[in-house]
Amino acid sequence: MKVARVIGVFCVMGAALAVFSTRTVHAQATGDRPKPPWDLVAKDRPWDKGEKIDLRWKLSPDDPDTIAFYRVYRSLATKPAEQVEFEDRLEVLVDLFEDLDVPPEQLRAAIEELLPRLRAAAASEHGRHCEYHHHARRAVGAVERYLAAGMENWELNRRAGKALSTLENAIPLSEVQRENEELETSEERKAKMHLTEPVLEELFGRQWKEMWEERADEIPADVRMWLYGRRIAAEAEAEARARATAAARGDAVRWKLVVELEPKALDVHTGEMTYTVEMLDRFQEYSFKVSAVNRAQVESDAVTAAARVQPVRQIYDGARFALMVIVFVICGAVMFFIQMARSGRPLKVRTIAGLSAVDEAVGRATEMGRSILFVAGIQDMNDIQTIAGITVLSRVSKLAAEYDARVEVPTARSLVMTAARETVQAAYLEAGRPDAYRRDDIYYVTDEQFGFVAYLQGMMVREKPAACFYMGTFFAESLILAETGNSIGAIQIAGTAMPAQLPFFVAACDYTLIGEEFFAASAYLSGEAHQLGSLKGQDVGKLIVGIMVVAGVIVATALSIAVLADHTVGAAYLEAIVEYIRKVILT
Amino acid sequence: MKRTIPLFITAIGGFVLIAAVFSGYTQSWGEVAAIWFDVLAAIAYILGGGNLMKIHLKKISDRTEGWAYSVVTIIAFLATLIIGLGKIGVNPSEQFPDYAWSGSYREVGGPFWWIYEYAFKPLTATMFAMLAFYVASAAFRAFRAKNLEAVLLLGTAFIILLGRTYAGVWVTGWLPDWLSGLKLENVTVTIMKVFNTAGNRAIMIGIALGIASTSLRVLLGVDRSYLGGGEE
Amino acid sequence: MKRETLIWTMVLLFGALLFLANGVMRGAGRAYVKEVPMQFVNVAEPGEVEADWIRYNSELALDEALCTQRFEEIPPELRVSWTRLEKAERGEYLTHQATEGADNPYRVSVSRTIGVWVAALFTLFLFSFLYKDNPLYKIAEASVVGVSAAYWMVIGFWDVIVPNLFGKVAPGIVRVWAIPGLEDPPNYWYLVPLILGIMLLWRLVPKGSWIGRWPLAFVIGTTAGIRLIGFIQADFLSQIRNTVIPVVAVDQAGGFAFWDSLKNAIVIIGVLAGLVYFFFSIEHKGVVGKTARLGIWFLMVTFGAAFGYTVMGRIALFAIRLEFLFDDWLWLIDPTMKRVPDEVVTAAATLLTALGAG
Amino acid sequence: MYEFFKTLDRRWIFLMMFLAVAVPILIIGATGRTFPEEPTSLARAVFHAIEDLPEGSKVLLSYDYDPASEGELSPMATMFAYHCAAKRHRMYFMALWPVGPQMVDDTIENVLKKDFPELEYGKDYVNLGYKSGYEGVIKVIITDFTELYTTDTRGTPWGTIPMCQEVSSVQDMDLLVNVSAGYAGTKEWVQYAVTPYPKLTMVAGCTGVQAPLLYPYIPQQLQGLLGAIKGAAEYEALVTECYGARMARRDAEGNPMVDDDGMYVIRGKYTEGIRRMGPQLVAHLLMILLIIVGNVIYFVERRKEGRR
Repeated sequence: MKVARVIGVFCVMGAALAVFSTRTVHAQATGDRPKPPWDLVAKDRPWDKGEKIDLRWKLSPDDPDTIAFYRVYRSLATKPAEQVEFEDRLEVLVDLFEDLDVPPEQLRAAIEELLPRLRAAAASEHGRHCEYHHHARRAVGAVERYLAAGMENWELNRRAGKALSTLENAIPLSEVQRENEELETSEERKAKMHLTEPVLEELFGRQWKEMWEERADEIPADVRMWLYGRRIAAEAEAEARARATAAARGDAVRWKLVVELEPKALDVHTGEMTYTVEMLDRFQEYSFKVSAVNRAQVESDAVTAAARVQPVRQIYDGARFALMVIVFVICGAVMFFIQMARSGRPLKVRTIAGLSAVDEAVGRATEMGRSILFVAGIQDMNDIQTIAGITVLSRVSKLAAEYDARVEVPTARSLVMTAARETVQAAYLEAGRPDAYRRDDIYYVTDEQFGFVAYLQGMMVREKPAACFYMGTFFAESLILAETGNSIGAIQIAGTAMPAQLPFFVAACDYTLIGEEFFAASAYLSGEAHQLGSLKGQDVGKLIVGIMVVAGVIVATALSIAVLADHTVGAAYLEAIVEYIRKVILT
Repeated sequence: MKRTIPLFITAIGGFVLIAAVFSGYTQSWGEVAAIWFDVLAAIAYILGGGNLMKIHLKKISDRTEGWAYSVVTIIAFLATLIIGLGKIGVNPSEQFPDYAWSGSYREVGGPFWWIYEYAFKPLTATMFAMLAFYVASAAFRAFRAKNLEAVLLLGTAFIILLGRTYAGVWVTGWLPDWLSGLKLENVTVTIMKVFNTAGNRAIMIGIALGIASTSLRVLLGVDRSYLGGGEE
Repeated sequence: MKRETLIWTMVLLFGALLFLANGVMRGAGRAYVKEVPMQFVNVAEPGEVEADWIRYNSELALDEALCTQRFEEIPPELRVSWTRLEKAERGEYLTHQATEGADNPYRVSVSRTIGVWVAALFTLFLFSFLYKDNPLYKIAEASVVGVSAAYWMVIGFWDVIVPNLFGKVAPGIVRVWAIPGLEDPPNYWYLVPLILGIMLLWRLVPKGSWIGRWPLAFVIGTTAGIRLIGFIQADFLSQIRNTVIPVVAVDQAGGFAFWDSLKNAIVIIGVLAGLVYFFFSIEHKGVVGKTARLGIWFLMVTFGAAFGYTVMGRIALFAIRLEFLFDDWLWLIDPTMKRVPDEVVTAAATLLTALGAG
Repeated sequence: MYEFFKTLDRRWIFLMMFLAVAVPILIIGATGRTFPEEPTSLARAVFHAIEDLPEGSKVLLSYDYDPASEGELSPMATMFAYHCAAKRHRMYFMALWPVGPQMVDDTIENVLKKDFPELEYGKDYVNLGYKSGYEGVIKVIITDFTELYTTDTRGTPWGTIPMCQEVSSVQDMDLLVNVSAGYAGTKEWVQYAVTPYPKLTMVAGCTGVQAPLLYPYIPQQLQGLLGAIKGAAEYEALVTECYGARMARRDAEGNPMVDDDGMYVIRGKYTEGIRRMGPQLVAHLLMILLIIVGNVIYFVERRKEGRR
């Protein structure tokens, strides 16, 4: 334990931290209100998608003695004035559509006035309210068709009116409106329940519910109409009441608790806390306030940020900066080595066992006078493994063309068939034997995984290919193929990046290209030096992994040791570093 | 020309989508491209289906061995296709009872559903179930302790197989509490959490690098085998 | 005919006869349905052009005067009806037969009974391959290829082409035809895949098939772009992130946790050793060779574990097929009591008791 | 004997496999007898996660699978619903897969309507249905249900469903239960719901293929996990042990039936997993036997070659 303690202290110092005096904690829970935090600043987070705002505030003077945590609030969003205006006008337009006596000119004027705003609503792609924008698009379509038909088609009029009223109903509520609504509906419900349930029971006895559901047609029509009347009355009453409550509440800023945050040792040390409020709506303005709560659960006054802030969406998404750097480094390394190989520098790469077997397999098929089966997985061309499989096919078919062996390529996708035909044809051309290319040896079977495999299984037993290649994405069918191939005594070479299927190929095939080896295979088989360069680039990627893992592990371990050594402040700094590595660099 | 333009299209398409990821405005482009791909793949069915018909009709007309089975394939294919595309026997949807074509082509009880339920499903499920047999024969034949690697492979499979039945629990159930880490079910969990996690991670990191490098080779036009022949 | 073939034919014939007898005498394999009437009424106001259909007898219908009439009395142009058949069990059929007699909404379905037999025979045909390739398997194989190819084409047409191509480019036509609710204005961006598709189909034309490479190039380019970023972000970074763990673990009480530390250390070593195995630049010799060997060991344990886990699911799948044969088709077992409510007697039980008595 | 095994035709193995699965199915189907289950700690954790919650807790059940994996997962789905209903928890069903609501409806029909007719839709359970977007759905409803779920699957507005008025987001749930067959499923729930909001507790049931990928999350993010049919069987054993009297078959007088050993005779639909463990056990033992025999042959052969 002592050793750990020493190491811990060392680590902390090594991390270039100042020496901190240990704090003494006066735990005195009082009933008094704690002093509030101060100097709250809210700023839009730069370089984001427009959904985050950074907050920073100074801790309450009572911290760290009595404060347990801080409460962060944000205002409930309201709608911008122009949106409210648009919604009002939309309502007017819907009414115009419903009123049959409106002269067409008036309707046209109203529509044309609103149309630009409608288009704007349709065009914006506002992720969280996709339904609203969807209806806006529909409404634009319906209204435009109506106008285009000269406003004479009655049915188009109906459709346009309906689309507009659907849009009106789909308008997303602001948070304030939604809260009002929730209050209303709960009261309305109470009112309804109160009225109908006992009445129904009185009318039909205790079994009213079953009767209602099963024998609805037996309830006399006048009773139904009467009940319906009661329902309408109840609804109206509830609505009036809800409106009254909403009005009484007024329009003051309403707050929503975002989070309760315990100050960490590091925060106490710096006397400052930060928090990023996420998931905000970039079409809204927000206010923020923060209060302190002490151990006796007494909340202080709140400090409010001076200005209302609206999140802004920027062209560049800064949250992905680290990703961009890593992409650049990996891609740069690959390109660098490709270029180096092109310039004629010799590159050394190790051999992969399965690859030398490709020649052997093709040769054996030629000797035995039997065909070669090549399966490029069961996924479509939008899977990189299929593409890698096709490039391997290119080499295999070139070899086959040279040896004069027949390659059969059944595919599970039409596009793969097309791509495979192009590839094989090119390979035969390259081998100088374009006449030997047989188009019909590359054919489509079915998209269905097990239909495809049922066909392959039968075909393999009947035609007994001497060599089987499985290169691409495979799922459960991997073992069916490999076992059938084995039972007919074929040489089998598999390559896939599906971790779950690798064991079956490893167990039942002669050679298996595991994961990354499969992607490397096409570069190897091409025999072109500059393609091999890309493998060196991949190795740089692996070095980066090694460095990042080792560095991360050292910091994380140092953190644990600091915790074990009870070095609070050191632990706090190290924790911040680990968090940064995990959440910022590696996200 | 015939090769340069496709190479250009490949590079532009790829690099634009890579760049699109880094802006909040364009992050949805990848999804749009995915939908476009689906449409393209669906159009390509015409090629695949046409090819299927051609092959089997050829077999029938040539009277090659087993041509009768080609007749079965063609009949099954055409019948399913016509019933499905024509929405034969499908009732309208409940929202639009007056639109004859509004119903779902897979409506429960319809002929297409019948084909799915009583031909497609049992056939594919049975093919899937055949794996139970192949797993057994593979275990018998391939799981032999030829070297240390093979011992590890079959040993782990052995422990997991045993640990996942009542027999496994019963075999080590007598172990006292302080040795509970050696109970088969716990050994299973440790293997899964430690060794399996490590192995899978290494494979996945490797695959990601392999995919990145392969993609790059394709985008840069270093690997262009898929583009076929023809003059430059 | 060879003697072996003769014997097998006899065995098969005998088996088939047994199955048939089981079907004919016990009615095994019969499927039942419940008839549910689907009745719709147009409650649009007179003069309204657009129809407003509601389900007769639904909650909504309570408010409509039209629905106070008997369904048959409603003018034929204002009503539409059909019968929906829901899956039912023999047990339900028997219960209702006892209480309702002629009004029983449950009945035997001929088409579904045939279906059960077809499904069962296809199942047996495919399994027959395990003995050896034979004409029955070939029939099943030919059927599955034909049916499944067409099945996916139908899905591609109705779920992709109609909504995502026609529905975007020419919503007007689709609206009056197949998707009445569609209101979207045209989105001409979707002409791009259409044009690419036409280029792809160009290879059916004898001249200029090279144009078909353009859509392929587009597909491959976009795929490469999406996957490059996707895999680096999702797999590469997240796997490294998960590996950033301390080799000295702290338990919840703040003390040193030996076993967790050991586990963490093994994970880190395993990941790094595994990566060394995939290293292409250096031959597997010396220290590198030994580390790579360690990496392979980790991979092998991973494969063994995946194998063990997958076996389980495969056997379950086979068990389900057999349950279908024994339960739905042959009526040999009835564990969920589909057929005889609250009674345990099954054919297999009788058989076993008979054997025991014998 | 040795020669026979050495040149063993794989069809004998096929036959053994067939018998290993078929015979137990028939015997179990005919006699109703099953193998006993000894639940592992993971299944116990799942059981206790539900059992130890106070009555009336809010449980979110997300059924993210399709008919293809019904064989492995529907026993779990049935059991989860039964257990929650028996404990009188309030159940919020939802689905991330398009066909998921069908699975939910099947469960409601088979379990809740048949065996808990006293439970009321909207007060005790609600089917929220499917929303497209995979993990995107989780990311939204973790902070606000009503962003996506304006109605339940029947079209009833959110605010008018009594039990929905009490929750505004997934964070209000006392427990998450997930039955998953792949993407989107347990992994996504862990990543986007439990990891950012560690207050949430979650248990899951998954297919055998998926299970290895989920082990790293136990027990911090996932309290318990039912892996494949074995997990389902263990969980069934725990629930039937606890609620056997209610789940048992009734005799003519309506009393629960008891077998010779005094155990309740559980209705077939609640023992699907346990029943399937019979063939599973025999088949696994067969596999183990095959591996052993294969290796014995291998070693004998090697020794012979060594002598030569």
